Amino acid sequence: MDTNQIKAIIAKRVAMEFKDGNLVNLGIGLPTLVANYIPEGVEVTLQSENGFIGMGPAPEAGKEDPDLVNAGAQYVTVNPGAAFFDSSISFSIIRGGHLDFTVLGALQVDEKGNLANWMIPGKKVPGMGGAMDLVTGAKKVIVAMTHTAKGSIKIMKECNLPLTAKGQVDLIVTEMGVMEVTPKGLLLKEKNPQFTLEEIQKQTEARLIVAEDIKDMEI
Amino acid sequence: MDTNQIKAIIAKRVAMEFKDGNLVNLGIGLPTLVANYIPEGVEVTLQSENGFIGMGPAPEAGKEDPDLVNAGAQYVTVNPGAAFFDSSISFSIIRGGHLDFTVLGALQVDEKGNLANWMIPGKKVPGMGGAMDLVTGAKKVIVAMTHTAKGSIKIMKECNLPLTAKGQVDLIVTEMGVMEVTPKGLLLKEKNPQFTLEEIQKQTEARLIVAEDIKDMEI
Amino acid sequence: MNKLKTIQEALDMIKPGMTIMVGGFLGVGSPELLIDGLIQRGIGELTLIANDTSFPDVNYGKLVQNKLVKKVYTSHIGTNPESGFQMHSGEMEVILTPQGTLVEQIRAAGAGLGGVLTPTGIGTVVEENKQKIEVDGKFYIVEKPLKADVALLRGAKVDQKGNVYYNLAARNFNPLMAMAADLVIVEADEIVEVGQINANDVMTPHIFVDVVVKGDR
Amino acid sequence: MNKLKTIQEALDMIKPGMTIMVGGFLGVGSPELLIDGLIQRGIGELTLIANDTSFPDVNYGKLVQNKLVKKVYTSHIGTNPESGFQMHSGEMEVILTPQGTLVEQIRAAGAGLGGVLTPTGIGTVVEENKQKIEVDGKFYIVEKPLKADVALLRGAKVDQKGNVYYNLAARNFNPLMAMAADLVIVEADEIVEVGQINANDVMTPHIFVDVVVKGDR
Repeated sequence: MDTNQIKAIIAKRVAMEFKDGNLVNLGIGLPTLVANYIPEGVEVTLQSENGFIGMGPAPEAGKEDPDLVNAGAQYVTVNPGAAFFDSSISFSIIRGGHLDFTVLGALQVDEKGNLANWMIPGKKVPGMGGAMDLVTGAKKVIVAMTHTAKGSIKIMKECNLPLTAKGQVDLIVTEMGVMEVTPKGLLLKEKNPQFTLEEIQKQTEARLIVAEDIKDMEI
Repeated sequence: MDTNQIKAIIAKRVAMEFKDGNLVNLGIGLPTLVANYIPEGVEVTLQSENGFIGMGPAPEAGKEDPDLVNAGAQYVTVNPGAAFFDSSISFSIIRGGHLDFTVLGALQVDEKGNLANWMIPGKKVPGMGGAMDLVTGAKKVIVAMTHTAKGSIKIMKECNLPLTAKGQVDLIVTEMGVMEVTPKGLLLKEKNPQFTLEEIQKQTEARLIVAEDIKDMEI
Repeated sequence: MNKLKTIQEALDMIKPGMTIMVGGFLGVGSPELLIDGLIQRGIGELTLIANDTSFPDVNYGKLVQNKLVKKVYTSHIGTNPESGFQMHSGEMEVILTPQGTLVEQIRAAGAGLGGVLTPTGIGTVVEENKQKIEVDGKFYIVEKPLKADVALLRGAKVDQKGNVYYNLAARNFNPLMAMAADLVIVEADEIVEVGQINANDVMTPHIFVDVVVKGDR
Repeated sequence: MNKLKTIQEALDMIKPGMTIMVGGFLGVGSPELLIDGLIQRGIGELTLIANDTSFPDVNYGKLVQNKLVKKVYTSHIGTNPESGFQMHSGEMEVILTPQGTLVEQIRAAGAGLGGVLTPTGIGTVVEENKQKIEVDGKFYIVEKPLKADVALLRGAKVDQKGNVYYNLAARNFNPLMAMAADLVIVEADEIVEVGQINANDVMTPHIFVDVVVKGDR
């Protein structure tokens, strides 16, 4: 699979989690693609943590408004019924449990639902931005990422990078499968039929519990 | 002196404290009258704690707006440049030290700057409303009241009613004089020439320190 | 996602014993028809969170007058003699809180904060039995978040998605309460099409609002 | 009370070593002329409070690029490589704070609160060396208020009294910072007569604003 195929599989699968009327925050990078796969008939409101809900697609060339960007500083538009607010309201929405879903990438995630995605000590310290609040406050936290990073394992027994939040992740979606964080560990609920269980486990440090009713992932 | 004369003396004297550009909150009752005596050339912005600055006088009959009232539920108007906001901003202004003056009445006030004006145990418990925040947060707290309540003493060595705030009062203005709260006690800075020092002290439980340069109060 | 309901449909969602927040300041900025509906149906044993208990014959003051409130969190009861009477008789429990603290407690609940650190009330009876902490040599009371089952609000203009615009001094507690209740019902002076409220001027974003009813103004 | 000043008059009020807050999110909603003026004058040794350190060539990102910042409170430095470089070399101290905490710390300073009780950062390095308290069985970090000597903001419309109206996503931290600094300077895209901003739509009331300068948009 090429990178675009991988990303499409993941984004499409994440989008299937949303219900009509949900409020969702999509992180920068791969999670942003999820917006392209929201099923017909499901109305999802997107939040941009720099201060609005009702985010729409990128504007046509020449129609950019310098005051209307997403949290990655890219030009966007808003849909009818959008609302703008200051950063304190934006993070009241996030921390106060008003977001149905936050979708983010990860450097590491583990079987206890711990997430690390904001720094690599001594190497790269971009900062947490809004990620810690998003992961702490959203009703459901979905990690959307490639299963490994150029071969190195990201789904751990226990994260060894500094955490973004402790025990907050609910679901992990990769190109190999869909894993739910349960008190017993990671429950593999769906798998990409292109991979065997053994292949998936081999790319995963945490022991995967295979769901009795495991399904094929839609790819 | 009749009651109206007394109130006018107090209100007029309080108004002399304000400087151009000050933001002021006037309590219900006597303090409200202070607005009528603000000197020519001094622009004062009045805050209403139910959610705006720029409060103006009562409207003409027939021009009342049911959504535009002061904190005592009386119809008011606003001046050009007014701004409306929610209660959290209103109390951010109050608690955050953005008010230059708050002017309130008192049941009791004492030489340490303690104030009691929100309840009489077993008799009357109206509640503190915004008074505790106002007295805690304003840069300067002025108590504006008649010197005694039908003969009973209100300026105490120590308040015996439940406090509104501890040690926050800066100035006490009555029809008898102007008293500043200092670390040494109440400094009588101005007196109404209609009263002797002995007469004023007799109506005051706290010992008054007479300022060396004591002035006559303008009446 | 049709949020437009009748008053009766909205009232069906409110049960005796619930905790309700009502927007308004001495009744200004409060929903009229919803309160009258609660009284007509006699929905009682309520815990009320409101800035004050208004006047005996005005808005949520009537809930107290009709003995539908068993407990109230408020900053002021002085304008409603019935509140003082029921407090002294023990019929209604009254938790008096400084106004600026009350609004922050509601905000904290909506904002996912663990409480409020306020200097207001230090050295008074308000601090009794409460946790206090020292920050940089100054003491603050830890006041807990305050949330409700239902918030009953009034907006001047509400669009069909639920975005709200308030008018003048009728705004007060309404936008804060909109964030702090499981079910948020807004009584609208006027219901408008989506887009009629400028997105930049929305005061309560639609995601906080569950139900919109038409008021009679 | 004439608040209208020239850029140069406004810059005269900003001294080396001051703590400055700058509104904006990756430079969107930030004052341009004031920042360029700081750089021209070389006003350095600044402590900067801003959501991020923007990009090397955009707005307050240029303050870092020109080595005028000795310490920064921010949530994100990843878009400005110079920030990471100066952090690692020790030239600039970087206090990384979750974005929602940073905005509440600024708000707390403006609102006279003793700090913020947030669950964000519990179980991470963010909680290290900080006071934590338990409220109803859940732990929260006590984060201190954050204030500044000067706030440099950008408004879309500012009236001659200083009332501010912000535009779209350029609002962000601006209204919070307006309450949390001793001196508040707003760079206005447009300066309008009093009354041209509807009193109900004012986003920063004029009492928070000390100086208004005209931007070049």
